[in-house]
Amino acid sequence: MSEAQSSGAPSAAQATIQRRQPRRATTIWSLLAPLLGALAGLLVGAFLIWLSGANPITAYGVMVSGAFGGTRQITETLLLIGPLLLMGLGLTVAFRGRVWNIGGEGQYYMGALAGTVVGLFFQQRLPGLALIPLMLIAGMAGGALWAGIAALLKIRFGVNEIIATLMLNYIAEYTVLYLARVPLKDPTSFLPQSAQLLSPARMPTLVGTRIHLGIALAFLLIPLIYLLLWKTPLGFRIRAIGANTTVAYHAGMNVAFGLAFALLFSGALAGLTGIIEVSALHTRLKAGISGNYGFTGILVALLGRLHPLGVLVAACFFAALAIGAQTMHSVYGLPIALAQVIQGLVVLFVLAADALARRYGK
Amino acid sequence: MIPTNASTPPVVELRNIVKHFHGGVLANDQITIQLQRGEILGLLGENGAGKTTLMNILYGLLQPDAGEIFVRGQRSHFRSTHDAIAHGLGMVHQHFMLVPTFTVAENLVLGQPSPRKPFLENRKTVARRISQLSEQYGLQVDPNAEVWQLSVGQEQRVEILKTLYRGAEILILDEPTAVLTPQEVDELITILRKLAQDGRSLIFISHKLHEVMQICDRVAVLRDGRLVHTTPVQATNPAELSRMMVGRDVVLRVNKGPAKPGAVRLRLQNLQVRDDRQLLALRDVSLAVHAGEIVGIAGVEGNGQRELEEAIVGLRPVEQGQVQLNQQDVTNRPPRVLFNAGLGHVPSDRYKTALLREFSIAENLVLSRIDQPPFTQHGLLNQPAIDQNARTLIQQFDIRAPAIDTAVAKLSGGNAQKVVLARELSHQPQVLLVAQPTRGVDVGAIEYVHQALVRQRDQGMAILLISTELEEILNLSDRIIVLYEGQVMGECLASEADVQTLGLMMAGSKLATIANQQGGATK
Amino acid sequence: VQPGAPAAEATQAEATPAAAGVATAPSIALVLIGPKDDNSWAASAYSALEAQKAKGAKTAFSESVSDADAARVMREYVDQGFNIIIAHSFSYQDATFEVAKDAPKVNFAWAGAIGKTDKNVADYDQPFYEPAYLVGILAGYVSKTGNLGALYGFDIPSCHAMGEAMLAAAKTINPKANLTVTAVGDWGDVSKAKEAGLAQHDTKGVDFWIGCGEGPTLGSIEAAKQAGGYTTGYVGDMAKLGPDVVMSSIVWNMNPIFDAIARDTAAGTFSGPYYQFGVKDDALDVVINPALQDKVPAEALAAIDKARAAIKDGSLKVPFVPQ
Amino acid sequence: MQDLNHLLTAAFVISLLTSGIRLAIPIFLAALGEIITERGGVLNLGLEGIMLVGALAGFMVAYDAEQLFAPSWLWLTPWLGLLAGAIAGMGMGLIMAVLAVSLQTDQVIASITLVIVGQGATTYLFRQQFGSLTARIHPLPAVPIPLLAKLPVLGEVFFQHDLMTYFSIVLLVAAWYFLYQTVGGLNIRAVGEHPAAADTSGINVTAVRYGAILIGAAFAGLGGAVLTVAQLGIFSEGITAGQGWIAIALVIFARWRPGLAFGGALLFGLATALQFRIQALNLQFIPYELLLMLPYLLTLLVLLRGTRRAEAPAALGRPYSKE
Ligand SMILES: Nc1ncnc2c1ncn2[C@@H]1O[C@H](COP(=O)(O)OP(=O)(O)OP(=O)(O)O)[C@@H](O)[C@H]1O
Ligand SMILES: Nc1ncnc2c1ncn2[C@@H]1O[C@H](COP(=O)(O)OP(=O)(O)OP(=O)(O)O)[C@@H](O)[C@H]1O
Ligand SMILES: [Mg+2]
Ligand SMILES: [Mg+2]
Repeated sequence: MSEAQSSGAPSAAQATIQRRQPRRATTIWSLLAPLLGALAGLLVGAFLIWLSGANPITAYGVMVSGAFGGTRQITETLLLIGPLLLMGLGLTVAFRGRVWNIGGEGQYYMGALAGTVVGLFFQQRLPGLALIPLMLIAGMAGGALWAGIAALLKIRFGVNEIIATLMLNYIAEYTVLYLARVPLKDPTSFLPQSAQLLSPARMPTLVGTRIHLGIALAFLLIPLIYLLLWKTPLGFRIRAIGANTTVAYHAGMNVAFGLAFALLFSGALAGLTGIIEVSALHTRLKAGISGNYGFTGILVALLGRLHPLGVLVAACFFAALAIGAQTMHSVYGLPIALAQVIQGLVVLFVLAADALARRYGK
Repeated sequence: MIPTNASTPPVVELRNIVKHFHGGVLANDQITIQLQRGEILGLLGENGAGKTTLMNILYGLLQPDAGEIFVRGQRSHFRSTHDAIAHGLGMVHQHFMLVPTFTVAENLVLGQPSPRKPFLENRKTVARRISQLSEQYGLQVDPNAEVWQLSVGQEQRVEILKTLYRGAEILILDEPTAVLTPQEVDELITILRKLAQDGRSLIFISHKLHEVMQICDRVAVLRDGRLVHTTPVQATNPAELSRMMVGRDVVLRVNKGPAKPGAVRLRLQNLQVRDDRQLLALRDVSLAVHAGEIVGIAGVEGNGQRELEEAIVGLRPVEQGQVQLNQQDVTNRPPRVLFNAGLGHVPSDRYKTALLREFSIAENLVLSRIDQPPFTQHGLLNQPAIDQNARTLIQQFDIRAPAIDTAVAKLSGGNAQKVVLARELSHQPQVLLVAQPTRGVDVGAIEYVHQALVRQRDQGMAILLISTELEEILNLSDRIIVLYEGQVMGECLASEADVQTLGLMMAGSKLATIANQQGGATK
Repeated sequence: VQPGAPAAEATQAEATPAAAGVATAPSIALVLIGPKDDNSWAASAYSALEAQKAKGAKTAFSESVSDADAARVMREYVDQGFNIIIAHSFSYQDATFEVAKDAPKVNFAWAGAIGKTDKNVADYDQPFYEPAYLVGILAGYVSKTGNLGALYGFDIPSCHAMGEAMLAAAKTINPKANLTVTAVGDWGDVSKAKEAGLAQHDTKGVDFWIGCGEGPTLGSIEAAKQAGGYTTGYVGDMAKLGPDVVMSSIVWNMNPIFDAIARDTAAGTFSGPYYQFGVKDDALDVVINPALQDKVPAEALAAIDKARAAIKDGSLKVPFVPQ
Repeated sequence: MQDLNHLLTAAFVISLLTSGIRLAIPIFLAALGEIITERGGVLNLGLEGIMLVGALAGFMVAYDAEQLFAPSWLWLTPWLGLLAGAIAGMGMGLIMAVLAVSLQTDQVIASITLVIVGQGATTYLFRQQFGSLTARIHPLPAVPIPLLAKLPVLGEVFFQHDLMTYFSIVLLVAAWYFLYQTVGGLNIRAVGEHPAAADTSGINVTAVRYGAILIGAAFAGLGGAVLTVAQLGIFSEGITAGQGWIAIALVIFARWRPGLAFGGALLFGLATALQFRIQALNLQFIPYELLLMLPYLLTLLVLLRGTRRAEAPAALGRPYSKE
């Protein structure tokens, strides 16, 4: 250090010491605030429940036990965390590169399509051990390819990715509907759906449970995405491109590649989600196989602050909230619309509380 | 000079201003300063001393943690710039505050009450008022031009016009001369004098001591957030001022031996390039830079320097001609290829092209080499190496920052520039393109930057220096090339250059013509 | 209240030990794909559920359950000890069979209409094409142009069969009758459906519609209001939704199905039947909007009555053209 | 194949264009509002939710007014509904503004939350208020413009719409004038391009962004209300059916210019109207799904001419904070 620097050192050092404490307070708040927000949202919800003539405490009891009340409930929550996590993680990579992929739905459909086609074609010929990886790869390829169209449009023709991915959602959905209705239709019935995937093409489950390989994959991806974004040069480049494309380009980064990677990667994970959900749950190609994960995934990624662990927390939160809310309706008989409103309120308040903590916690 | 009259209160008085930033920087520490009516007060200090912060507080952009502001004797509290403007303050910011897609006129009326509210004021009336002001103070600018089309010098004029248009009585100018040519600086000085005579009060921030000496009535020196000295200019001299700022003596003249040029490293052949408006910005520009020499491109801002810079580094398409790096044709290749071919670049606009503001200093220091060893090993980032690199460079280049993971956005202007310079030199490129390397950099740092460049030259680097500071060009270059309206006016050895000839070339005369005339005159 | 069948009892006992040994009424959980108040598909099932409740059954229902959520909701009901779960959408097929496999003591029924069943999974038919045939007779008399229109959410078999049956019947009255088919591409988008209906009117002169799905039917009502002509209520009396244009409605009485499931369950005889109740069982019929009664020619009413009788006595077999 | 001759008749073209215009108006209004919001630097992806809320609020107010008002005042009720739609939209906008501007949350997440809230809230309120779908209001009647409406072809296409359609054109002009000729518009554009410059010019960035969001949301709410109050006269759950998303795409398509947004909405509406007409021609060799995707495909194809990135407001999507 130069003389000048050291002459200013006492105040600087003091400042550095001062910095640490508020930081810690910040992290505590940033953990606490969303909880308080959720509480506030639930409180407003309680008022609505009370207005509709039901008992809020009982209703919330049902909500909590619906999501966590037993092995089955926890299993269900885990099963829903899986797709949300996969979607959220993929979008984390895209959004870190400031690529607004709103096309998760379409990529999910295309992944489901590609994977199912592979599954249907090979399920009589290959054992599950070989077939499942093949289907997963096909699913990822399908999703990536669909995202690739948006990437091509963006890079080659300068078409904004929001509009491209949004339009491609509709196109994908109608494409899958057509294929399921005509060429891939199950010949044994006249319903507009493909034939069913047989056991070799179904997600293997953990013995004695319904937890399947897809969930494991989703959790496995948490550290991988963290590594990708913060421990590899590619992740660094994606974040750099997200921060300022011109600077990244000028620094010698291949911006087109980075953007394409971010978009294709999120597409691949969306496609993976699609084939996993079809193989584990829907068992065939048909209308309505997406649980709107393309959009919820956006919330999960952003509420998770584009960090894999944050995304995990957000995915758990959304899964529990959705399942709990539905149980309030299914079991306790609260109107479904009210359950939906409470869901929305909770998200809204969590968001606000989180923002407040970030602003004033600093 | 207006005598300080004890009975009339100062126009502005800042009392015990304290400002802390998140992250622990104490940017202003108990600063008390007065500004008298009709006075020009110089504000000096190293990069990061807290000058901009103090002025932002005065202008209502930042809120002080403690301290009071008095305007014309009245205690004032500015919750926003709106309040400050209403109290007759105007500020020209270090980083321009103009909306690029707006016309000059739109930028001037922005935030101003319109007599036809809710509709915008009549365009013609506005244009007329602008013309009047332009003429009165010699600030020529087209009211209907869009700001993105203007040169930096023109933008500067618009900034000053903006404050005048709003009838500011108290003007804060944060490094207004950093981007101006010597002629423009002279014009500005005249303007500022005129403004002071009209009874306006000015605070003038600059790193150029001779300007401060020339223009100011009094100077105040900040160091590490504290006011260390206030004195009338007559009672001081540049050497003393720089000592007060930096805490040691500063050598302003670079000592360098003669160049030992080697092979040609960078060659431009008949370059033709267009600007943003699709007009020809470079016509038939050819030049060569050899290993071990510094070639300076002199010229008034806006004569193709920006386009030249961008064309060389691959950010602007070359219409005709060739760029060669080490005999390799790299015309219209992406920056990646140029980097690999051995090009380093310190751009004139650091935030637009060189720095990721939200990224840390350490990350910015390895931006273009992130995927090379030692920063990436076995496919993974090597954080210790990245941190070590940062610690080394921060020390080497005397970058003032609280920590290596501080975001670059939180650095003062000069320190941000040092980050770029440190990074580009640390690559050890064979060819270095430096544009306005000391813009906004304090005297101590200028000394450092200049010495660093000469050292690199001596180790065999080929350096192309683009600068609108004639003094910098003369100080550093071995050869000087003058650019005027996108054409090379002539070339001379720095040892043989005289300021008058250069000035003429910068104004559009070809060297050959000048030589003839001078020849004729002397004989 | 009949004594609980052994199977149902056991389930009950597992879930709620306190209830062991007590004879319980059948307990029915209904899973709906849309809102229960849709005046249509979901409402038909919901009112049948209410009827069971009135008879003393313990009931529960879930509305707006997406395909992705269906299995979970059904498992929830299995856990709650319900011994009948009715999955009221053909798209719940795989969810139903999967949960049914894990809950062998619970009886399921799904709205497949393809006769696919399992030991504890019943299917129930929805031959809407039968009443659609009756509507077709009306259309044959009422349509001035003979150009009939069908609006489907998507071109799925049950929709397709309705349009074709209507056309077949209309042709018996007006040999020149023809059918224009449009898939709106959305089960809920009324605005688009209305424009689709108007497009049929403008290009083909359609003046008599049948809708399949909520959005398409609502759209056909709005189109008929604007363009003139008549339309048909879908799986529920929709006269109130368009008193001047909904000339007839296909109505579905699901009580026979629910009764049968409850009965078979209580008796312990449930073995995955294919319940087929149609016009002949009074499960499906066409009702004429009383407000438009005077616009319907007497011979049309007579012809409808005749056809209904013929379907009931088996002498008329309505053509089923699913695709 | 003789069916193809239909394509050539004047009647076909007229009906195509009028249908296209109707389909375009709600999307156009929402897009117009979003242009103002985005010009202020705020990305509001919540149009779908805002439109829904506007659609319901408009419907409810018009419905209640119809019950309350004397016959001679009934003409006023749709206008009250439209006003209510705009105001309710602003209510949603206020949530967005608090989150995105005051609390500086990420704009994408804040606005997508609006969609969830809007869907839940409208479903809940509608069921609370009406229970089922039977509620109806009188939509705005078509008002032929004197003289002009008599013009051949043009008259039918352009001058025989409801007043709201004409008013939309007025709003287009007003929005353009507002953005480019008023102090408010200048401030909004400045804040969207360079908030720091606006701030240093004494403009309250927070207030201006609040304004931009509220105006934009009012337009989106109005767009929703046009659907229920002006065009359909009914409300059903999720009636906007994705139009809010299309509107967002349209803003980008239109390169943030009001005039182009109108053109884009028209193109989209026409494509939808056209594909319905092609479906009506019953060309068996084209799968209907392909026709349904036509508007989306077409939008992408038109975009191939390229959108220059620089045309987006420079500060779009970035919260502004001084420190
Ligand atoms: N280099 C890193 N290594 C590990 N975690 C990181 C790194 N950078 C960021 N994170 C984590 O990622 C999350 C989001 O990072 P970021 O810095 O973008 O957050 P922020 O600044 O709070 O949010 P925003 O980007 O919206 O301003 C934080 O939880 C942060 O801890
Ligand atoms: N927004 C901010 N957040 C945190 N620290 C900041 C911020 N802005 C400035 N600083 C810090 O405050 C100190 C003073 O900065 P300031 O910009 O006032 O310096 P300056 O004297 O104007 O320097 P220069 O001559 O380089 O412009 C520096 O250490 C800088 O890093
Ligand atoms: Mg400064
Ligand atoms: Mg950040």
